[in-house]
Amino acid sequence: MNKHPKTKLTLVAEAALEPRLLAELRRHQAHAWTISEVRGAFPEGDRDGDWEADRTIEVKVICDTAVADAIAQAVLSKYAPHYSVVLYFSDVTVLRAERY
Amino acid sequence: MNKHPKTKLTLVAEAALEPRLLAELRRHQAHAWTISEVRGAFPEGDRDGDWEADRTIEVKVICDTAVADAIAQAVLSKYAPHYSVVLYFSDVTVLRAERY
Amino acid sequence: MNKHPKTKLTLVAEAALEPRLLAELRRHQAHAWTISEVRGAFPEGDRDGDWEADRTIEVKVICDTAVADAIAQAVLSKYAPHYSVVLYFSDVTVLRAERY
Amino acid sequence: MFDVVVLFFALGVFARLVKSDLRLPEALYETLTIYLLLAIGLKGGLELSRQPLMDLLPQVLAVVTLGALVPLVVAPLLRLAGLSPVDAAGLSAHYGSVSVVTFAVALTAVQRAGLPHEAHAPLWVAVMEAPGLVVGIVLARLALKRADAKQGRIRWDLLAHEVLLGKSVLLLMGGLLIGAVAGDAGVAPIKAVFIDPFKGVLALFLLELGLVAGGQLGALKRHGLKLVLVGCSLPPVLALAGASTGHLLGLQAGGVALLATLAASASYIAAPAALRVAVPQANTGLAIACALGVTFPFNLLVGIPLYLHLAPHFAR
Amino acid sequence: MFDVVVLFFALGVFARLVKSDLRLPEALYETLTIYLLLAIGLKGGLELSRQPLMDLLPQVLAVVTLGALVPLVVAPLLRLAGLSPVDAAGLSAHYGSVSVVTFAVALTAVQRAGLPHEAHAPLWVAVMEAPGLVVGIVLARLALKRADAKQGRIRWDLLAHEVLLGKSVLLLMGGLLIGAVAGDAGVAPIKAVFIDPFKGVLALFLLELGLVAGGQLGALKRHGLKLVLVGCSLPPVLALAGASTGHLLGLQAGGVALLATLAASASYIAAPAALRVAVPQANTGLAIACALGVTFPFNLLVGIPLYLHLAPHFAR
Amino acid sequence: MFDVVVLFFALGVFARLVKSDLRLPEALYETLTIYLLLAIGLKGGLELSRQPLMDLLPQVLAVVTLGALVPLVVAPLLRLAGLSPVDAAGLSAHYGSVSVVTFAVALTAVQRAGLPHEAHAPLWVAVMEAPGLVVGIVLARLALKRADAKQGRIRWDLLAHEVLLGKSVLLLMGGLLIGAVAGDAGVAPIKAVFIDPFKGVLALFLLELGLVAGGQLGALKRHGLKLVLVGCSLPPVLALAGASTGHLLGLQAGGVALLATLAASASYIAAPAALRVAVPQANTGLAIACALGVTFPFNLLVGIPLYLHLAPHFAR
Ligand SMILES: Nc1ncnc2c1ncn2[C@@H]1O[C@H](COP(=O)(O)O)[C@@H](O)[C@H]1O
Ligand SMILES: Nc1ncnc2c1ncn2[C@@H]1O[C@H](COP(=O)(O)O)[C@@H](O)[C@H]1O
Ligand SMILES: Nc1ncnc2c1ncn2[C@@H]1O[C@H](COP(=O)(O)O)[C@@H](O)[C@H]1O
Ligand code: NA
Ligand code: NA
Ligand code: NA
Repeated sequence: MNKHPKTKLTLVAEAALEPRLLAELRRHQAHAWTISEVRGAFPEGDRDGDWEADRTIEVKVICDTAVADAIAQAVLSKYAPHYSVVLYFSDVTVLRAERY
Repeated sequence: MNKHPKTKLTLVAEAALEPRLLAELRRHQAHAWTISEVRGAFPEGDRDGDWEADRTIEVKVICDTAVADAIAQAVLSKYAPHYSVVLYFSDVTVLRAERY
Repeated sequence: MNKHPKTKLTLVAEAALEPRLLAELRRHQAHAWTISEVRGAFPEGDRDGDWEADRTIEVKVICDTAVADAIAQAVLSKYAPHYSVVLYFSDVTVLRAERY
Repeated sequence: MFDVVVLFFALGVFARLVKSDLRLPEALYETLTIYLLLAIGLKGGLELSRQPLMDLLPQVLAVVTLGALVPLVVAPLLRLAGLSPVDAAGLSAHYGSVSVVTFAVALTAVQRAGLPHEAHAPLWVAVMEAPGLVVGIVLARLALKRADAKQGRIRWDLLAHEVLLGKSVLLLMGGLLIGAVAGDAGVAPIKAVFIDPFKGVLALFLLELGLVAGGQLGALKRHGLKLVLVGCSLPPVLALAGASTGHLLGLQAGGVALLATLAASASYIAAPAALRVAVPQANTGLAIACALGVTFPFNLLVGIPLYLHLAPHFAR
Repeated sequence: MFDVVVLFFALGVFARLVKSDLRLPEALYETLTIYLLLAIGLKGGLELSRQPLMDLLPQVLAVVTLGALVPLVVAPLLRLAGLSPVDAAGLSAHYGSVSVVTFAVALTAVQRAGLPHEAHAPLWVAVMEAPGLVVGIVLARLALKRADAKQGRIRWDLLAHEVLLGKSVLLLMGGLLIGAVAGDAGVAPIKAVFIDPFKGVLALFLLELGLVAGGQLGALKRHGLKLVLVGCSLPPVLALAGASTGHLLGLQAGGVALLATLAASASYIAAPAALRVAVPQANTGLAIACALGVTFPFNLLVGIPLYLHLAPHFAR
Repeated sequence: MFDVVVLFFALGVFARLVKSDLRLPEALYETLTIYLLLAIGLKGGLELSRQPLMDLLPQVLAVVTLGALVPLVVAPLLRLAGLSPVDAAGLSAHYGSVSVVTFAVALTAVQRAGLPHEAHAPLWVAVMEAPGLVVGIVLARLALKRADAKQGRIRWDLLAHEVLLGKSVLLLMGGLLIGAVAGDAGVAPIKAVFIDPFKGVLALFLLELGLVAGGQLGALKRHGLKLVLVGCSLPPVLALAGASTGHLLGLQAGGVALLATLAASASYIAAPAALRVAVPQANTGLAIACALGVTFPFNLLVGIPLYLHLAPHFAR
């Protein structure tokens, strides 16, 4: 059983961003991901609506570190200024490296 | 792109604890978190009800290791004796360190 | 506060596999886990149905590395050939080692 | 012959026992709960609008007292049955409170049987939810104190908030008020949602409860026959207390049956939730198995028909 | 003129084709499913209570046989159309089973057209769900065995449990029994939920199915025109078999139309789920595209009107 | 006396203010939204089937123009009230669009009052949703351009798709078409779902909106009294514009009241969602607090009764 190191990039963002975040992933050749519906909280900033439709999603994508970095960079520059979005990296190991 | 090491603390607990866990986070100056609704299983212990209302939540908070430790310590001593609660730490890296 | 290293094994799979994955966990003496309902995407393969009932689940189990490896091995050989299933490992630290 | 809603309960139990994959989505279950509480409240409120509120005060005081006394009787009995002091007090809190669904089934049974009854009975449900629960919690805390002197203080403010402004009392009371303020004419346009489908919705709810109750078998096995005996013998005793209170209040036959049912029923939604907050040391698994797995079906199948049958003897 | 429920289906397909963000929450979809199964069962059960059960035995045997034979005919035809042995067998299992929603639409059409029919027809749905599905699965497993000798054994006990105690058979049968036991008087108080809104709920369900079917276009394109031809030509053939069986059983015109519809319809909920468990090698994506993306709309728009039109010629 | 649905709104606000744990499941909220849009559309569609479509063209043009002009008037007023250029434009987009629930409440009030009205009014809702929203967005983008020359281009194609094929317009228009095509006879069998329970469902929806509106108090406090003044003074002004348009079109009294309500109402579902996509710099928190936390209850409690009262003076 060969284990290969990969990076897991987690994006937590307002649900309105979903289509655009996924487009960003595809643009970086990351075609597989996992999305969960979550509830979020963040220190009171300039976005203060808490209307029901104001949903939050968490997107996880496992890929090479370089890809994760490039996605993070793009998301940070395009969306972080005006949207609620948080991102972080974790180290994981996978088995079938050819799949990621 | 500067990456900064942080700790992700994950709490899995019965939903009844939610308000008190969040209060604990705030008390330790952790004002941002992500909550998911999950389903759990644990080896049969002294809590054996499986009524629908018996929901489980997962709270993730990314913060400095010291803060994560302090929260874990408080949760463990206050709630672990009588409530269903599991906690673990993972290493993550973040980009905008000032936000955590 | 004593921290102990453990492995978190994450399985993302089509929901139809749930009972069999959980049976696999039990067979390896892993009696506690956390399940979330997620939405998934994967590069177009031989499974292309996107009917509503086609749900995806994420199972997380924290255990010793040897146990995680054994579960992964079993899942990979039994289910990966014909089912949608992805698995990866992460390092975590826990507090009450006797619980895992 | 059984009421048709009982058959839905049986279907749910059966589905669970044979390990069917039938599940009601959680959102449906929550929706049904909200609906039943509002609808029951509205029904009672319509009646409230027709009579002077002051006349109800003695009744309210009597049923509050009844609820508060229940745990004082039940907890010692449970100690005799071998439960630990904390578990006995915790379970007694469930019997001190009430089961709204059991009340709903009794209400439709009373209507079907054509028994005359106080139409403002939902008011009793609303005021009986909290008192017995609180007394049971106090008993449990006292038991803990005795065992371990350095117990933390109970946050009564949080608990009062949880119970009095919790979903069930709020929706029942809200429905009562809306019904009372709007009156028959005001409620007429929403009748097609809140009145006509009531019994059908109750049937769906019982299907769900059957699924949950069927899942309690494991817990019942673990706790032994004792729990089944407890869950079957408490209701008739408590019903007698309820019926006697009804007699003292001079209620009509249907009202006696309803009050007997309320006394005999055990809460399995609000009470476990409150106990988890206030007395986490009490075994809620055991309490739910007893309240929902035994007492609820007992009342459904045996209790309610019995209470209806005997009620006329206690009626004014 | 089309039935109004068909328009809801069209709206759903349109919404999906133009990539609207319209989605029905999953809990609503699950609720509608549970409702339809229970309601259809109840309707049939009311009728069952009125006639001697023994008289139905020949009908039950006949429709079970009909369902079981369907895959034996369909699988070879699908091989001719170029499908692999496993995929052909897998898809044949879908046609061997039935689509409850297609039946529901046919039922309201029969009632609207005023055709006399056997009111216990929901019983046929319940007993026809499993046999063809099982035969199709056996065919698929045989095909696998031929390709690869060291195939594991199929767990028939698990499969029987999955199908016979699965949600759909359980709710249909449960509804039938409840209806039969409770009778008209017993069901009356829940009529406002389970009978009157039936068609409106069906309309909502078809909106959802339209959304899903509209999403099958991609799969259809991938598999080519072949799949469309298959999905449109199988139903009339199977309907003929169904109508002939109806003729032999001496059914009324509406009953013939319903049995033809059942034979012509393909399962797209229970069958794919069972196949994933029993024969994961079969392409369920292809099967759903064909059953839900082609055959279902075909039956809705062309099939059911046709079967109703021709049914009188086969009727007793 | 208040309409009963207003009492449900009050109950929701109260529950939130006292921090009750009452929540409606998200799936229920989504289901209620889908239901209201479809039901309103169907009602209007039934009427459309009765009259020549061409006669409606002047009305459609007039209400589209009305909606498009609203932000041009509102944005400068909001600048005067001290909002930043982008926030003023963003909020004006909400007033340019409409609130479907406010319309629904006005519709039931008009019916209750027995005012004669154009039964195809739901058509106005559908065509008024987008124009003002788009104009408001253009204003906001212009404001941004002025502040920062290197602003990216707005993707009008995406925005048009989002608004015109978004859930609300699609369901309203879909309902209108289905109603128009099916006519009274076609809609009759689904009446028990889409027509009769309308007001009861509206009551549940208002309970939910009360919960959300009650949660806006924090935002209101943060933005100060200003926001309350704005949210209460805009509706009467806009209602006057709506009533005058109704007068010019020669509408009946009920129609005038409905058009006044539409002009006076502010979108709090579609508009915030579109703004997040098109102008994320605009403060949607502030906009929702104003539209849902102030203007919505204002219209419910004061506005609608007022518009109904004054409408006859503007009527044909
Ligand atoms: N430190 C954190 N730990 C965990 N989740 C976070 C943290 N900060 C933000 N989030 C999540 O990310 C979402 C967006 O955050 P923000 O960009 O701060 O609005 C929030 O709704 C939270 O769910
Ligand atoms: N080893 C584990 N791995 C993953 N999740 C766990 C594990 N142990 C417990 N959990 C989760 O934590 C919740 C509370 O656990 P407990 O405190 O053991 O009742 C359970 O319901 C599970 O969802
Ligand atoms: N690289 C990835 N990153 C995150 N999630 C993934 C990845 N690949 C697959 N998944 C998830 O695993 C599920 C099964 O994947 P597959 O076995 O490729 O069909 C998908 O539905 C996704 O939710
Ligand atoms: Na009681
Ligand atoms: Na068939
Ligand atoms: Na407006």
